[in-house]
Amino acid sequence: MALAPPAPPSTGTAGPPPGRASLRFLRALGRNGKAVAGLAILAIFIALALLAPVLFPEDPSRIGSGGASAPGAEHWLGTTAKGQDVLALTVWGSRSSLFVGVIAGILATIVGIIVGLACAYFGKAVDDVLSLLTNVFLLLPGLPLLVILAAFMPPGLGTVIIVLVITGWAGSARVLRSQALSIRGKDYVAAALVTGERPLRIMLREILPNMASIVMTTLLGSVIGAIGAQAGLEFLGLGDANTISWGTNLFWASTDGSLMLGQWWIFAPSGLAIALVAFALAMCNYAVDEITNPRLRKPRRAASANAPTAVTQGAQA
Amino acid sequence: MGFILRRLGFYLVAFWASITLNFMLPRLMPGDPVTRMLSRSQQRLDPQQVESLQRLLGVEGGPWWQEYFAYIGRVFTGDFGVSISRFPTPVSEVIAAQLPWTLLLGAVSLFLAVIIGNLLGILAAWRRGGALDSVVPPLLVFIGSFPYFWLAMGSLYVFGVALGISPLRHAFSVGLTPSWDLTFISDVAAHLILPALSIVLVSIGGWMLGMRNTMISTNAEDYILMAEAKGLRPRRIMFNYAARNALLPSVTNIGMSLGFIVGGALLTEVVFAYPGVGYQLLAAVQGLDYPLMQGLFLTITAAVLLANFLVDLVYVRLDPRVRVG
Amino acid sequence: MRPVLDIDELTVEYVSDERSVRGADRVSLQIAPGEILGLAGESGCGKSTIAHSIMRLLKDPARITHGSIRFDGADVLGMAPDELRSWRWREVAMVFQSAMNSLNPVMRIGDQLADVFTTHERMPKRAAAARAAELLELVGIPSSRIDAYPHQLSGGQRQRVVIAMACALRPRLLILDEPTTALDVVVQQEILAQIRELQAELGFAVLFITHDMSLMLELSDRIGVMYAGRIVELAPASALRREPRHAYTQALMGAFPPITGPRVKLTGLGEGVRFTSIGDLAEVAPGHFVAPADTTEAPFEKETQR
Amino acid sequence: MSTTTAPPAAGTPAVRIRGLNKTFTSGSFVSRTRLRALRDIELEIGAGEIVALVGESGSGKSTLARCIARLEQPETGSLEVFGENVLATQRRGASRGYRRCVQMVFQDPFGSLNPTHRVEHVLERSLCVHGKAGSNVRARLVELVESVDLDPAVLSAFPHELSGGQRQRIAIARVLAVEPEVILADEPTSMLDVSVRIGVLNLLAKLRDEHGIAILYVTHDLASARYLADRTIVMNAGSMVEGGPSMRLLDDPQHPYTRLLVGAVPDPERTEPFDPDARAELRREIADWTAAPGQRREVVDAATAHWVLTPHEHTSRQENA
Amino acid sequence: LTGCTATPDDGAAESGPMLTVPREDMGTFSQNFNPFSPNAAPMTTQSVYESLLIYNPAGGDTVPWLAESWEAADDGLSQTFHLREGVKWSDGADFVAADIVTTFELQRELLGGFDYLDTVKAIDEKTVQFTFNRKFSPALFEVGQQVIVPDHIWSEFEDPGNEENPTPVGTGPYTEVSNFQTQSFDLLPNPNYWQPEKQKIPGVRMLAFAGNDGANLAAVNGDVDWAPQYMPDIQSTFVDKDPENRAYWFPPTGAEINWQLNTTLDMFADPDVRKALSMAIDREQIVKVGMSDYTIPADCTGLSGNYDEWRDADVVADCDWTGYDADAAAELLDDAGFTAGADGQRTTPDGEPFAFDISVGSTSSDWLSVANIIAQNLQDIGVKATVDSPDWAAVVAGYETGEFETGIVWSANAPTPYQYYRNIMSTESVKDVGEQTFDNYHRLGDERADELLADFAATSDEAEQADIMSELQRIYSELAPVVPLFPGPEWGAYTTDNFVGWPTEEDPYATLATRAPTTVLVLTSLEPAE
Ligand SMILES: Nc1ncnc2c1ncn2[C@@H]1O[C@H](COP(=O)(O)OP(=O)(O)OP(=O)(O)O)[C@@H](O)[C@H]1O
Ligand SMILES: Nc1ncnc2c1ncn2[C@@H]1O[C@H](COP(=O)(O)OP(=O)(O)OP(=O)(O)O)[C@@H](O)[C@H]1O
Ligand SMILES: [Mg+2]
Ligand SMILES: [Mg+2]
Ligand code: NI
Repeated sequence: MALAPPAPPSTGTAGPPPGRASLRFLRALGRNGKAVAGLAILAIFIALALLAPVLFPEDPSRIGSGGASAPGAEHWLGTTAKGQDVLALTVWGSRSSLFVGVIAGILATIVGIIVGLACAYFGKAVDDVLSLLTNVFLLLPGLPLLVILAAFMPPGLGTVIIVLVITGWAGSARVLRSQALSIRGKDYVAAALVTGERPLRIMLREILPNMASIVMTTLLGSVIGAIGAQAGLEFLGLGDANTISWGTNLFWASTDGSLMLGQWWIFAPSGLAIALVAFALAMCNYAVDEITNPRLRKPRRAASANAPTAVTQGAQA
Repeated sequence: MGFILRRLGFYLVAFWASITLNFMLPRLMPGDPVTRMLSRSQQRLDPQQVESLQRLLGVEGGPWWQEYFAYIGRVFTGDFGVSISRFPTPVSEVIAAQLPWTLLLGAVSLFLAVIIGNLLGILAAWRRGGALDSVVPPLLVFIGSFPYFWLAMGSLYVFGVALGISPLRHAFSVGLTPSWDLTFISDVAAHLILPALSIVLVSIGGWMLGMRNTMISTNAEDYILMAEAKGLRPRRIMFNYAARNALLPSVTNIGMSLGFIVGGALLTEVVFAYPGVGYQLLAAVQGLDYPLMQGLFLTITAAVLLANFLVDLVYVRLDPRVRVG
Repeated sequence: MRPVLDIDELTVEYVSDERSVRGADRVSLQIAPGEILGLAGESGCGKSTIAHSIMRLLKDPARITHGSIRFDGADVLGMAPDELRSWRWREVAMVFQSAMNSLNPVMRIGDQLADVFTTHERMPKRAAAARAAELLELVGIPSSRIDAYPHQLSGGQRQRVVIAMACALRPRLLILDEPTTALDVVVQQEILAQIRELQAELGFAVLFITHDMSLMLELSDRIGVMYAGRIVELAPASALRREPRHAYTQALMGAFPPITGPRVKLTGLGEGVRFTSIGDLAEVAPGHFVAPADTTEAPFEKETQR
Repeated sequence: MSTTTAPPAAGTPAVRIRGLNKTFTSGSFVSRTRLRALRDIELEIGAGEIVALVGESGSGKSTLARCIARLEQPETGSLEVFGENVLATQRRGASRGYRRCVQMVFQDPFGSLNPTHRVEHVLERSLCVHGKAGSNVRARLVELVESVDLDPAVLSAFPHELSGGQRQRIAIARVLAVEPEVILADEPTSMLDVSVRIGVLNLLAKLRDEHGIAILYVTHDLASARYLADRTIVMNAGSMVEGGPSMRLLDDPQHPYTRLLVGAVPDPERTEPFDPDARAELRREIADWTAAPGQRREVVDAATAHWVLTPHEHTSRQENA
Repeated sequence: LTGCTATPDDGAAESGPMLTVPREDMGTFSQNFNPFSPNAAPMTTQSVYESLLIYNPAGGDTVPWLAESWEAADDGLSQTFHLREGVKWSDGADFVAADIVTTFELQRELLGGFDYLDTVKAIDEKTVQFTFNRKFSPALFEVGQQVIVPDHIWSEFEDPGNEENPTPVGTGPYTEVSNFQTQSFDLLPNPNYWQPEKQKIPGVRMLAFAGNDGANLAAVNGDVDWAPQYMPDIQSTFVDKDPENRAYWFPPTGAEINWQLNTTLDMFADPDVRKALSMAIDREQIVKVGMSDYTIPADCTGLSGNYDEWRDADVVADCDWTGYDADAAAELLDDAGFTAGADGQRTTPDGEPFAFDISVGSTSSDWLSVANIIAQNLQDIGVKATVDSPDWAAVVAGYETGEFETGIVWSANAPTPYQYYRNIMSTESVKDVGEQTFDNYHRLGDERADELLADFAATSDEAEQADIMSELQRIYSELAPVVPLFPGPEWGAYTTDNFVGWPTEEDPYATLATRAPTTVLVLTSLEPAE
């Protein structure tokens, strides 16, 4: 399974032409503490995922003989009840979790983009139908639907991804639609129409690039959602128990009663890994928010919202 | 009124869509409830027995469209049939026994998360860059990044097992009979703390940040500046001018997050052995109990839709702009 | 007579990581009681910056780095927050650039009007409401609309509500920051007439900000023309109209075709023309101050753009 | 469209509109509100003529311009461009030929240029879409920006690096790239800095004078209409109420609404104070006149081309030439 | 946070705590005490309704219960039960033969089965006679272990199949439903019980749990007296917390768990291949790691601990294909033509890679581990097995139609091995692929076995039956129709904090199961601790 690292923002579907704008965006990202922290954590996990076969060449799920052992020199994070190395499981787990999360997130976002653009561009009946559908999917309780869907499809990553996309696209679509709608109303879209551009070109080259940052945030959001939902499904035993992922690690930890046995080292790492990745993505998200909306940035000094204008000391002549 | 009618129309369509979806989903599932039941209890029956069991449970049916109309008819009469996995208890009875607990858990955790989260968001936005604004959001985001069930299990073992200060299971102590007296209510409250807390902890960060961000945008609005220029007291500006407006997106989000809360409750209920529709749904899915599954899913959907409708009503009260359309 | 407002060498900077922008640069001006001072200039020249700094309403990246603001002798920049709060609106009130957005959309206008009285005069709610109704009548809105929400009023009505609010405490200085840009000429004229009427009645001084020279000439006693944070010319309205001295003022005057008389070709300001290193004002005629300026013809040059 | 490739026949107006109506419906099926944005619009724009459309906010000026640009679909009426009734011949949206013939300049120069594209890309697209790129695109681009008095250096800039006036010139250049016969300019100067407005107006005048382009100039600034336009038409509540040569119309307004507008224009020369009673009287009159819209009546004689929409009592029916 | 732990405190306080029993697979209860319902509330057929006799697989003995004695007719075509005197229903009515007649009528109408049964006749108040349409010796236990419902109540029900029977009337020791909540309910003593001296506990309290986790937690925490569910590392999680009082006993008397190979596929047609695969798997590891060392490896008879007295020691001693010997397995495969290529992967004689799926339901996590170990073991000898774990329904659907390669499956568990061997080896139970079957999923039949099974059914002579069974075991051992893995353990743990008198390995009067016919034996043996 090849694990594609998440595309850097500038080369994503929505990046503006490689010009100063995207460069500036990247530079701003580099200066933003949240983004740096988030990207660093992500980089570590992606590196681990890619390097898993090098770091732990043996099949991590291989069932050994000895029972659980606590963290020690040989097994840094201990072993499971089946004698598997927890660190290896966690590192290998990142492959499937990140893969599913990223792919499902990307697919959900793509669906969201298509729906959003179609709603915005065609308007009228198309918009009515699609936004009704979006709202219906938004209102349907997600996890129950997920549970039902996951139960009737054959197990495997494909199913998990499809199910996550089915339940996850609506959230992206809603946000993207409203954004696309506001861009659709912009004069430059009308100008492109008057110029005689074709609909597809208008959608992809005029509207979409201006949604770059919101596409980014929904993408990150969908990835977070997908990773969490995958973990939930697998924890309930509705995933594919044969893949190694953080969700299945937790499933096994719980069926083997590791918490009851006080074997926290089996239970904790995968949960922490999920949290760290989600946290890192959320941080990136806030960074993107802050870059596109400077008001959200941390002010240089703490101030209440209606403090009077600061007067520099000794300003008065 | 137009707004409300429009929303009502939308909810009706949404409800129809969900009951139709609901009708289709179980029919796509492989296997039948009887073999599922046998595989769960690891029994072997002879074919004739399997057949009679299927007949008893009423598993066979006619053409789908006949079933569909019969089904729609039954939905509107509130008759969801008889549960298979809980045979012969009617689905409505199963749901009626479970729903209040989920509602309690969902409502309490939603209420707490919304109130606390929004309050924190308001305060953080009001003092930009202060301690509350710099430390709490990342912390809450971090906590919120944990899977629901992970936090739930962790807190169950820490507070319930290791420290022994909280109940381990169920909505109230065994042996108590539900009543409105103080012992029972305090017992229920004690049992509610951990499950609700795990949901609140996970969701509160989102509320806080959402509120903070809208509040910050709101703070830049001209009417806030105007209020300041008017020399109003900060507290009044903060609550009556800024928060009142910033709250509006939150209100719409409450509706949207209901489905999420129900989902979260599902996992939480399993971990805490808390009675509720979430757990029941999982069991119904695993037991291929179509009628129960449909009934539950419908109930959940209907509840979410209804709650959204209520949220809309509240929204109309809060935002005068939508009143006349 | 002592001026109500005396601004001296006011400098406001917007501090950011890369560089600081001077929103107002050593601006000095006085407003006499009952006088209407116009402040003209194009977008971004710092008109609002000055208006906001008078009331100390500027937000975070903004700093007042130099100068002083005195209101009737009191040092505005030295006021403590509480002092400032009770001073605002009672002495100086302001009508913001767009009235559409300066009313709280979820509060009844009556309550927003009454807020002023309950806060500054500690009036009980009911009395405040009665005063609010009176104020509405004052600006020609039936007092029955007191329970209306802002969105239920037309743009002109909203602007009137704001003006009524500004006059509520009979302040001594009223700042009007482009009070009519978003409005139709017809409504604009009515609003300005209203303001003039109120001013005649209440006698407050006005700082009137706009970029519409015709409007400014019609309304103001004295006019200051701003460019890039500086005042380039300050003169009585009639003098300015007759004889604009600064090149920029001339360009501004030439940008408004007249509604009467023969059609003559106007030129306005050439594209890309910038004035740099604007000097301090010098009196060229009694009460007529002009800044010496270099005109730099700077057609498009990427790096110089903001 | 044939008419755009062949030189327009002498005497054929560039745009002729007859009985155009446009109604907006908003809200969903439960609570529907209808708004008549345009009522029985009759309008002609001759080749090489600038017609100004004035009126207060919401009177339907932009809607009319957008209908001509085929961004909105009117319900009834005919829209002839050089004699071809395009509403009938191109039902499903405008053809490229039509686009080449009729172009539009928008109000907001910040909004009408896509922030993600460089200026050269914007202009190039206009050329390419209409097959005007030719062999030397670069030279054509330089020529274009120079024709709107800009330095060719702007070509490699992004819109946000330009000032409002520069942006509006780019928007005009993009329109010129297509070599249109008709330009619809929807308040092209209202968002510009005061000092550069006049420059854009002068540019429009130049287009008319040098290229013979017909221009519909939408504005609410009567003074600029008077400055720029050959003819001015006043709109109120979706109807055209008065029209005629700009100078004549503004010097001698007939319709009470026009009088209201003209009287409200800020003018330092004005001596008489604002009179609310006179204003109220005017409003009453407007209400009377619009309540029963009658017919167009010439003000002096057919030669002056100054007409006014009189209330119902007036029966004489005359078309403006 | 006080008073919130579930301490057994309630109305029954004056007579001491109740026997608290968790039910790990029902998150909630519904008040349904209909024994014909497949989802009746727990203890319906254990504590409320009773059967004529009880077979105890742990001790191998049969306990007369509602019937005092019984005898088969010489021709083997009928069986007569003499009912116990003095038995009363909990409402005070007498227990009579008509109750049995009605019960069987209902049973056959609602749930089917008993196809060998001709008539059920009340000879008199206290005697019932069952007549059969063919000789069928296992009938005694099947008929005898059917729980009996009262005629005077059930004949009144309009729709017995859909009856929820919320306040059941039974002959059992604890029949009075009290304080019914969805999360728990109590069963209080039957006031008219026929052995009042054995009702020593104040009542039975059932707790609902959504899964093992919660139930285990309750057991570990000491909130329940009896823990009849799987518990990981029970010694350290449960027993070590209070070694004085806590104990567990997991007798291997459950159904045999087999790894079945679809014998209609060419690659599994050869018994040697099946044996080779069997030898390649390390049952010790499977039992130790996969099953937490809670059971024992299977032997070549495929019989679970339930059938210990039928087991033929000679057969066990004679064969070797259930012992772990990878080399021998490899050799056998080589001989059968499944040779290894250069990469170490074996191919079938046709040259196809020797690779297949192991199906197992996703919810059975322990079996998933077992399947994973099998796959690993096979990998060592160059056989590629992939674990496929969809939902159980999908797995079983594949089994039923014969569209599977291999899979883990449970087997029949009855008082005699008759059903077990019949399901595994009779030709009669073999169906074509595509045709649905509920037994013999692996689709292998042997005519010798058919004959033996028929003979077994026809005789009630125990010595003769034993001989027949030995012969069947021999055939089984020769054919290896399935790969037996291990007998399912009967989970059970308890604490003597509140009650004593539990069955143990030394005193196996019953197993510790709470859902078995023997459960009532435990309920009538327990007494409060001092
Ligand atoms: N928050 C801010 N951060 C940085 N620079 C700012 C900020 N607010 C204003 N400025 C800069 O200060 C200068 C003056 O702005 P100001 O709002 O006073 O202009 P103005 O004359 O009121 O313009 P307008 O006519 O558009 O209202 C502008 O160049 C602007 O870019
Ligand atoms: N897409 C639309 N949907 C519904 N109503 C619309 C739409 N576009 C315009 N209108 C309405 O049609 C009327 C005419 O609008 P239009 O934009 O043509 O006015 P205008 O004369 O251009 O005004 P302005 O001077 O403010 O630009 C207005 O009342 C407006 O609210
Ligand atoms: Mg301003
Ligand atoms: Mg317009
Ligand atoms: Ni043409």
